[in-house]
Amino acid sequence: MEIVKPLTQYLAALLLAPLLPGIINRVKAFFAGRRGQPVLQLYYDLYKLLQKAPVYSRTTTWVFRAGPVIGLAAILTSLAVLPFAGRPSFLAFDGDFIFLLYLLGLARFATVLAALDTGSAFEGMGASREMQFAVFAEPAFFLGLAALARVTGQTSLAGMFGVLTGDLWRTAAPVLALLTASFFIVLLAENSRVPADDPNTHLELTMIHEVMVLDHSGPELAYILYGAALKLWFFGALIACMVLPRHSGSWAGDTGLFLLAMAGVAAAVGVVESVIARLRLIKVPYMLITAFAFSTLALIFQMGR
Amino acid sequence: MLLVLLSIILLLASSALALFFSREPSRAQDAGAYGAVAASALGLWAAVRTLAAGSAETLSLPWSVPLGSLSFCLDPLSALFLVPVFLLTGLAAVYGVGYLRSYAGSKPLGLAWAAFNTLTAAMVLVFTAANAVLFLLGWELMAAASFLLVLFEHDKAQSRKAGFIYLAAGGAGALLLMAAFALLGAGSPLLDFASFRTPSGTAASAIFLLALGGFGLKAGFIPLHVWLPEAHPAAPSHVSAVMSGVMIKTGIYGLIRVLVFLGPWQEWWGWTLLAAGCVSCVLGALFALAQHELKRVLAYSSIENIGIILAAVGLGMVGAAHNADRLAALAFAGALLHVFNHSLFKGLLFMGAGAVLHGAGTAELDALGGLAKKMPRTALLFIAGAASACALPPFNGFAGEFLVYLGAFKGISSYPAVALAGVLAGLSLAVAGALAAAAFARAAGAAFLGEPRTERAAAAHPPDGLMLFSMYALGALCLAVCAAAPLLLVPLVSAVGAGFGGGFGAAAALEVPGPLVYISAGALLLAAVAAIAAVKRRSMFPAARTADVPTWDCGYAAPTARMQYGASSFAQPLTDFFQPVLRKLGQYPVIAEYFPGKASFSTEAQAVVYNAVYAPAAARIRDLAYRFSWLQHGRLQIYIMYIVVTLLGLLLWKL
Amino acid sequence: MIKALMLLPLAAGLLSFLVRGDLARRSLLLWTARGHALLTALLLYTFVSARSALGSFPPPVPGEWFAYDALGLLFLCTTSALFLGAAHYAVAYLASEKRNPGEDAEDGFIFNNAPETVFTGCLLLFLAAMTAVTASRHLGLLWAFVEATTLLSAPLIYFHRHKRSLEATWKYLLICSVGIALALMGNLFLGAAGLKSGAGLDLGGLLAGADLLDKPLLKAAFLFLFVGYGTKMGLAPFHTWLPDAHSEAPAVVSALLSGALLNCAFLGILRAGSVCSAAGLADFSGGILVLFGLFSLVTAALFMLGQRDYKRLLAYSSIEHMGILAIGAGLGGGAVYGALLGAVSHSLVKAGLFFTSGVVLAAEKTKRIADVRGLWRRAPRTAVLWLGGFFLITGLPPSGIFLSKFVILREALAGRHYLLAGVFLVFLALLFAGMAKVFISMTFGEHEARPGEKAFKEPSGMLLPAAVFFACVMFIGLFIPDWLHRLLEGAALNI
Amino acid sequence: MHTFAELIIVFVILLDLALAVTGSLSSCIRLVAVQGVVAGILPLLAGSGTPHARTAAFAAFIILLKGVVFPWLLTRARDRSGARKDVEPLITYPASIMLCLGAFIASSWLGSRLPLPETNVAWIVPASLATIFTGFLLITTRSKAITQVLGYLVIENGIYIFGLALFVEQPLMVELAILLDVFVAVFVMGIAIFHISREFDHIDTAELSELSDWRRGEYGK
Repeated sequence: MEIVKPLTQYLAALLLAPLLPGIINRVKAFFAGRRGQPVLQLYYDLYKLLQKAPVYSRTTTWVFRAGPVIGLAAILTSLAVLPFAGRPSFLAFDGDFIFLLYLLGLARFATVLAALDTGSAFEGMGASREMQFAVFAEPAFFLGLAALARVTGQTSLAGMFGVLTGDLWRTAAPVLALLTASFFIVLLAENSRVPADDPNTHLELTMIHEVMVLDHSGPELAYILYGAALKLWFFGALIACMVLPRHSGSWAGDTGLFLLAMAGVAAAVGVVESVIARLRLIKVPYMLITAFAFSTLALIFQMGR
Repeated sequence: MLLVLLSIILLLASSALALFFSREPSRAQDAGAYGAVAASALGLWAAVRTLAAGSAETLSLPWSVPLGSLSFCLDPLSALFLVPVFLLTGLAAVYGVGYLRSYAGSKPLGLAWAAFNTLTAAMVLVFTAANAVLFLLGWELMAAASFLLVLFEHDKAQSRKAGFIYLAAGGAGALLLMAAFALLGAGSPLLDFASFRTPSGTAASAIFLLALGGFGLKAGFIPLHVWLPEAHPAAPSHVSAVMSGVMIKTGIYGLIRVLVFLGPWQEWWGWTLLAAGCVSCVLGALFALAQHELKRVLAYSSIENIGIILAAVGLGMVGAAHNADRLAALAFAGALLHVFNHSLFKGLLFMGAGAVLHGAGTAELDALGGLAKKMPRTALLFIAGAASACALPPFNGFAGEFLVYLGAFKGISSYPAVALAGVLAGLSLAVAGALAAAAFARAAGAAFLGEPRTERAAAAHPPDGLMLFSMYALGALCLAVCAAAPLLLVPLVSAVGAGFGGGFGAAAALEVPGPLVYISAGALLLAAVAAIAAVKRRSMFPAARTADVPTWDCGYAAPTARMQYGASSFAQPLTDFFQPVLRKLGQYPVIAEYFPGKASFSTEAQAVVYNAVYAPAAARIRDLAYRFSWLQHGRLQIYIMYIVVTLLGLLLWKL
Repeated sequence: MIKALMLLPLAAGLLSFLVRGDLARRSLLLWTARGHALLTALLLYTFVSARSALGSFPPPVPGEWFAYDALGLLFLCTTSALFLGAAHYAVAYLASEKRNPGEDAEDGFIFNNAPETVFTGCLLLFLAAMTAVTASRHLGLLWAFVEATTLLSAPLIYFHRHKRSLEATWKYLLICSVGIALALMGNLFLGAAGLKSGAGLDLGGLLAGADLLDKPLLKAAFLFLFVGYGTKMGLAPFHTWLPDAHSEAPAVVSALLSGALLNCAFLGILRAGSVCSAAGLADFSGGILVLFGLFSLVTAALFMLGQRDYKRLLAYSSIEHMGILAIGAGLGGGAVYGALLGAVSHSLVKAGLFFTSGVVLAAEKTKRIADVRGLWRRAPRTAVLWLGGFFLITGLPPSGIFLSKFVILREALAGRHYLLAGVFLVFLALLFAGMAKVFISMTFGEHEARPGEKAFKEPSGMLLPAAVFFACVMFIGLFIPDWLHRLLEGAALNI
Repeated sequence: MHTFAELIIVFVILLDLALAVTGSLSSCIRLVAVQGVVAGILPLLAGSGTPHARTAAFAAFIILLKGVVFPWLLTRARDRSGARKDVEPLITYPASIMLCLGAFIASSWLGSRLPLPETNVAWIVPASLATIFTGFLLITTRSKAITQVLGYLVIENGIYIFGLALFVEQPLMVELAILLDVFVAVFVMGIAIFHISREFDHIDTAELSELSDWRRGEYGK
């Protein structure tokens, strides 16, 4: 029986993840005064793309085709490790967040190589920027996790979120708040949201993530879009677990609350996207350094306590 | 033990044979390669057996040189270092046969093989010697043999410079080691490792610093790394693989050995190692990102990995100083595992770079591109190696780093001092990892992907079967180590016990199994998911329509290969950001007219530490020497005056 | 046997002035060297077998003027072996020298060579004098023979009748003579110190009655002897003649100067030092040796960095090694063994290097380091020896010099001379780097052919002695034969 | 007798001073010869009682060598080399005297530190050392090769003053060997001077400074 719940959680994540972009879009549309796309738009898109035959340029090789597959596989694996509603997933172990961090790295590596394989100046540009921002985002994320580990005294995600209760928020609120802020900034950067990136722009020169996948089409593009949604889910889940310490003892209750929180996170992203303008490219590292500073501060506070 | 000695003898004999056949390149190749492979097989068997048994074998015979004895010791620590030596040299020898074939006639292949096999024999000697004189004999033989290999293409000024820096660094290091061993064996008639007694506090610190300097010069952590990025690109690629994969590990090995002789560790030693390791891994990765030559990228990546190993050892020592034995055990096990892993993937990467050099005639990143179409298997293997070097699962690089991270996180929730060490180590690893990912994506992308940027790259040819065989073997091992990580438990635990002390071995036996199982579970899961995703892609969704068209490129009408993002432009956002550290030299065109003509742009990654520290210091010393050159001015009268004045001074002073 | 050892080269030397015909004279040189080596081997054999019978080396008969103890024998063996190699080299050298006389590549100066008669004769007499130095038990005689070596080697240095070699000869002659004159004064002080005990200058007597020696006079004696023989040995700041003489003399003479003559002077200092030690002044004499040894090392290093002339570089390297030997001898204890091992190894390696330098000079017609490139291409076997010699001389194992340096360093550290050890290490490292630069730049790279240059045929006869010497030193670095070990041990006890 | 010996010692020291100020080359040669003869007489006076026949013969030999042979050799070398008549000092004569006096002071201090056992003549050590230092003065402050040989002889004289006064009992062979060396040394130096004068235009040793490691102007930039 114990395998059923984690499996259900996992499948729920896989199914619900494409909802998040829809929610964000609806929030943005609300702020812009438009009606906006359907919430399920991504599902339709994915279905449509999977039916299409892709086109490859003669420049590309197997690397181009392998990129989306590996990227998606890495994210899928990472979700198998990620706690759901503060409960351990079926592969939870000491230091599992390191594994997650590096799975994300693998996804990025595969995407970047696939982009470089097209031989296009634009895609190379996106790849370069992606790698640049990762250099700033990863330490911020890492330090945040370190602070979280110190606050909770745990070395696995499930352990951390298991300990992270309202009591802890009462005693270590500043630290946890800083960490949440830091993770949120990382979420924005890692998922190519405004103000780091603008997924909806039509000016390739200013894009990061979207420009890397310009040449992908058909099922590959579907893999990529789905992977992006899962990645958003991944980061959203972290933040949801942060801000939503478990109260009720029941699995269903927790799950419900968690899903609500996820929607909240997505809404928050939408709000941010609506009220903040996109940063100039050279300012993006500063934003990530801010996240790094938040994490560091949190760690210092925690060490000082 | 005897098998290992036999393999040394076999290696030396085949060296002699290769030298003997120096006029017939193909026979010299055979003599060298067969000898190396046979010796590897023998030695590997012995080393694996020792690791499995977990016990030490010793052999001691008298030796007529002062302070010396023919003492050998093969314990799990030695064996753990020997396994990659034998694996990599055996495979490198196979690779070398293919690689060197094109040099037959123009270069002395007999000498090259003799030096290669002597290098291997010397490394085996270093890892098994249990007497300081014997150890130093192996150490210097290793330096001399690899020096000759660095000068393989000595008609290039770059190679000669590399040879000089390498030799000078090796010489200085050996002198420091002589002093360290002399102090360690101050009380005993022979400098046998077994007879070393624990020195007192100050002496122990002095020995630690001497050993750090001496071994550090070989291991190549910053700022003692200056020879490494020069020498590795200069040597033939299979030799670079061996030098980078295993030779620099002799420094780590020696340091670990000496640490055990030093008795109770002082905390600041750990901090020193940690600091050196953190600086090396971050800067190594950063410098790698700025290099324009493939083998230089790999050389700096070796500095990064040595930094990771050193930081892990330092973290463990800080932990041990606070009685956090479990943390220390994890860190030490991680360090040793990374030693093993690095040799596999770095060997693979250098062989890949060698295949590029062999196929395209250059390893300048901005002159390459599109090789994945000409040599798809090399591209696959190189990218696998690159992923491994970035510690990406499911490749082996992840396994060692994971243990170190785990140790760091164990520390983070511990005493503040240990927590600080943990944060430093972990953060450095994270930053270095991100930078390394950028560096390797850039290197692999610029070399293998996109369109060829030059004629040479367009005309590249794939490596031959022998070269591919070695690379496949290493690539398979890279995957296998991560997937079958639990198999490494017994070797790791016994090596930690042998290398750092039984207490840590026991702690490792408790701490290490879990992570290894999860690493392998994670890797297998990932592989399974990826396989499913790939199969689904192929089976369920429409097949591709391959159009014979160029990349869309946002509709740009006439893209050329030169317009691709190259190595310089890829790294530019980061290298610009870190310009205060990198100090790359650049020439940028100034566009002043409305219709500018041709413009050129160049950047050059300089050897920052060498140019900022060593070269000025050398110039200073030379200047000083020239100032004193006045003393030998040629005037007889004044020469005799030296004698009188000295005599008079001595008489007045001493009487 | 001892008399035969000394008389053989003496007679042969005198005879060679009478012999007409170059070939006959050369074979005289060759066979005398072989005979001398054979006699030395016999002497060594009797000595070593006596040792195994007695358990220690037979002490020299008191009052004998010529007798061998282990120390003397060790230096005799070195000298004899060296001369054997030098004779073989010299024959090949003289044969090649005949063919192309009188051109100086550096400034177009035309010069002749000295008559071969003088050269061969002086070589043989030089050997006789050196043999006598190693055998002398009377310090006055020892002095006389050391001075004789100076006078006999001066014409050898002036073999090329060239103004630069003349300058070198003049400096050598005057500086060494003045220095040796001081050693004579030292001998007189030694005699004065022993007036009370009536010891005279006989080494056995001095050692036996060392307690009765007048201490201040003994100190003065040691200082004078040290400065005197130190001049000849090439310790800084008395070394000034050495680079000039070594660079301007023919390679074979440089080899003998560096390998044998410097050792003879070192022997003089060691004899004086042994008297001091016996009189309880070991700290005094040892301190001075260490001080000047270190100073020599430092000075040599300063001149080797950026040196322009490869023969001068080798000469400064000799100064460096003499400094190391002095440090070893001064430290006492186990370091003496190291110093003596170093003395033997250095002699062989340096001689081999000088031999090789002669071939390099013949191939490249220049002594300027900057003008020699790509030796590997032009003269591969020479290049191998040149590089091998560099490895050996800088103490890369396997090499006797490595063992010697290691032992000395260990004793310095064991004796808590940390400053000494520190300076020693720093300068050895600098020297290594400095020499590495030179040897790499000369050996490797592309050879640039000069206009009108012909392919160079490497003379095997001139390379073989160096190869054999290098092999010996490598062998010593790997395995010290029992007899050599016992000889070194016995010699260390003599000090 | 001892008074006489001491007078001779004083005479030797005066000769040192004279050498320090003499400008003419031939006077210098003569002064050195005189000093050699005086040094040769010393052993006859130093011993107690009537000198041994052997000592007498030995002294005669020394006097012959130093008083006759050496001056002859040196004069010949000077004539052959066509050197100018004066010694061409590198420092002024007053400076030479001051240095010479300084050497005397140092020598007498050293002499006081080195009391000889069984001395029959006072001032032996200081006089000997002073003469040695005077010899050095000649070598280091005069520019000609021939004055350097003269300086060498003065050093030798200083040593003899010490040696012969004390060790009349030494084995003859040793002394002969020593003497032979000195003789050959002077002889060889004479030959060298001859060659120098032939190769170079004159025997000023300033010419003899081509062999040098001085990297003038290559540093401090």
